[in-house]
Amino acid sequence: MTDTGSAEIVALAAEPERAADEPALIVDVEGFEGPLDLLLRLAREQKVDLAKISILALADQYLTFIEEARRLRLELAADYLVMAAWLAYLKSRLLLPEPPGGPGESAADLANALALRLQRLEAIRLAAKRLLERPQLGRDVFQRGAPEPINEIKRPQWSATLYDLLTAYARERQKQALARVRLTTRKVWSLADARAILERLVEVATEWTAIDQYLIEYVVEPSMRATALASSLAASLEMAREGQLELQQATAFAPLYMRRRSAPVPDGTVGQS
Amino acid sequence: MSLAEEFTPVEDDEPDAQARPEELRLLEALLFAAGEPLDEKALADRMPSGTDLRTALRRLQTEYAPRGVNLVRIGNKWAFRTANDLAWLLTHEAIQPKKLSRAALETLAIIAYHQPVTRAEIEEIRGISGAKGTLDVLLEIGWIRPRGRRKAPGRPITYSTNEAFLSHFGLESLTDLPGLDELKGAGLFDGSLPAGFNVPMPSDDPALREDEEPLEEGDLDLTLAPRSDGEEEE
Amino acid sequence: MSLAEEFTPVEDDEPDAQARPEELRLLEALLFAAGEPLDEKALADRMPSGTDLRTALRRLQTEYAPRGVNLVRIGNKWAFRTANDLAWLLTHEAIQPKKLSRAALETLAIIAYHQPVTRAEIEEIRGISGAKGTLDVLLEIGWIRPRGRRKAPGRPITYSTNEAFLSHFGLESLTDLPGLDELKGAGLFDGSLPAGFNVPMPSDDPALREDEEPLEEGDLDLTLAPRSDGEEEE
Repeated sequence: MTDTGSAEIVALAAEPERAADEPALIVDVEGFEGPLDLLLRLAREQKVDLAKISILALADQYLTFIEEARRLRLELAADYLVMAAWLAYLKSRLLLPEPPGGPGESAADLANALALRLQRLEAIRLAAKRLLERPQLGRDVFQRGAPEPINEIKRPQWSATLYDLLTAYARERQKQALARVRLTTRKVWSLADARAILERLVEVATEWTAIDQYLIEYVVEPSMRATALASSLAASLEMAREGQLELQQATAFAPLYMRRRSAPVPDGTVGQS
Repeated sequence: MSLAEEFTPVEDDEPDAQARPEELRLLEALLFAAGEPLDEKALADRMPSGTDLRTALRRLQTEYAPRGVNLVRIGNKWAFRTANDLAWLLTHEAIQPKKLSRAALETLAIIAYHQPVTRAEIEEIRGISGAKGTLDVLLEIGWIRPRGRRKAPGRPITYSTNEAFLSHFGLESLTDLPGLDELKGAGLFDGSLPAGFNVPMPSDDPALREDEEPLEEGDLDLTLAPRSDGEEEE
Repeated sequence: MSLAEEFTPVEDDEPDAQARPEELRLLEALLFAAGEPLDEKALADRMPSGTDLRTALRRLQTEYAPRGVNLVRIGNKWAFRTANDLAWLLTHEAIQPKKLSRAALETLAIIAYHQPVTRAEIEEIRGISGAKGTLDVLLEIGWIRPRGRRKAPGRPITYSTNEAFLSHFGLESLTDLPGLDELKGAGLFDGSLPAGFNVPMPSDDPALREDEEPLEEGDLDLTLAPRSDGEEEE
């Protein structure tokens, strides 16, 4: 705050050299921070302690300023006009004799409250100034220019729960258990398998031979016997039909004998049942 | 070839070096390495258990007091800073600070000395409306924070300064605010202020006061929203 | 309120402070505030004329040598750095939540129930080869251990779970793992189990079984070798 209030007013008054119908300026952008600021600067003109200031004189100065601004067709922010109205009211109260036991605060109380507000604003401005005079970081004092960053070591924390573990186990075992059942059902002698084996067998079976004996030699697992027998019987019937071998069985469930047929016979001698 | 190559630390120069507790080495390493002030909890967490942090910090502060680098306290945090008197030397490092408008500076001072304080209270002290733009500027710089809501009609947000403010102005705590005692002594901070405003001492104690209630979710977003340029007061 | 409030630097602690040349203060402030190491020319330019930089740097280096922060020369430049032996202080362990892969979880479950179990046995139960990567993951996490070798062709390593496993899953002992009926009761198995399906009663008896023999020296190194990522099953 280098300029005095009156200097500001002069500057303001001198500034708008323009046609009267041009848009007016807003006073507070011209350097005043609101009506209290303006009052504070006007108060400085009185050159006394703010506590002893004449509020009446101050109100007069303020109202004069407002009138001047109006005469210059300056547009004033609402805050200034509200203050003007309030000061005009205060002035009238101060000039008139106080009605005894009148309502509300006395005019002197109101004037004191205004003086206190001005002092408070001045005090906070002083505080702001002193704050600004302190050594400031990055201007007067400095922090470490090249801080050394903290190395982050990431330590994984595994989130698996017992439930996850058990679910995984059951899922895995169940999957394999079912897969194995499917695997065993596939373990059958196909007709092709049986026939391939029989074709090799008949090479050596020039005499009547019990087919079971051969098969058991080949089929290690007892569980495979049924499928092996069934498939080889079907295959042997097929081969007998083609005239490659002869079959014979004494009774039902008796051993089934077969032998290689030495020469083709027109009439098949398929074994008697 | 540098002059430094021949350097070998001279042991007999510092006879007390052996007697210096290891804690001080750890503390100075931590505080030197950090770019930001470290709070006492963070320091304690990193120090060996059983360390008397109070004593160690005090001794370190004393050791560094006459040096070109000082250990300073900022609120509840600690940091090394260059000594106050060496600004002239460090002009290379100085960054041109953004000049704060008078409105912003006054608003900051009001928040600092009167906190917690609402926007209406700031406007009352300054005798002018339109503090919103200024508050947004200060929020953006990061020196103030919305801390709660006043239990009053309209539930206005209360503001206080934060640690970045203390750090920037080199204040250990709010009680170090310049002129606080005089201002308080002059009775200016507890005159005819609105009800609930007669604050005996500025405080950034995070605990809300009786006349405050916590911010709700979304309040922060609201107050930190990018300010509209039209409202900016510079 | 902070413990620091009562701190006032104790002056008589450092009787030599007065005798310390001002150059040292300036140098330490310059080197502290600089964003990068400073060479001797830069330092000389900024120090008052007539400074004996050699002597000052040497004395500063000596002073800081036993401290947590050292003055070091990097190339032809100088900078403060935290002491090498305090690197541990500047590391921070961040906990990173991680999810175990399905393969790892299944393998772990099989080891838990079927231990001691070899890799080939795990692969047979899972019906998938390539358990090595998964085993390495589990060894790295530290939930399983190689405990011996199976007396069988190839002498494969047998694996079991360890205490860290029990601790993580909140088990007092392996016998706390639920059996088939409990697993069924919990709905983890559906009804379509073949006859004769069973779940072993796991045991973590450390004594080797009859078909196991102890690990030899060097076995552990082998099994803990860093896994190749290509083999990992995730």
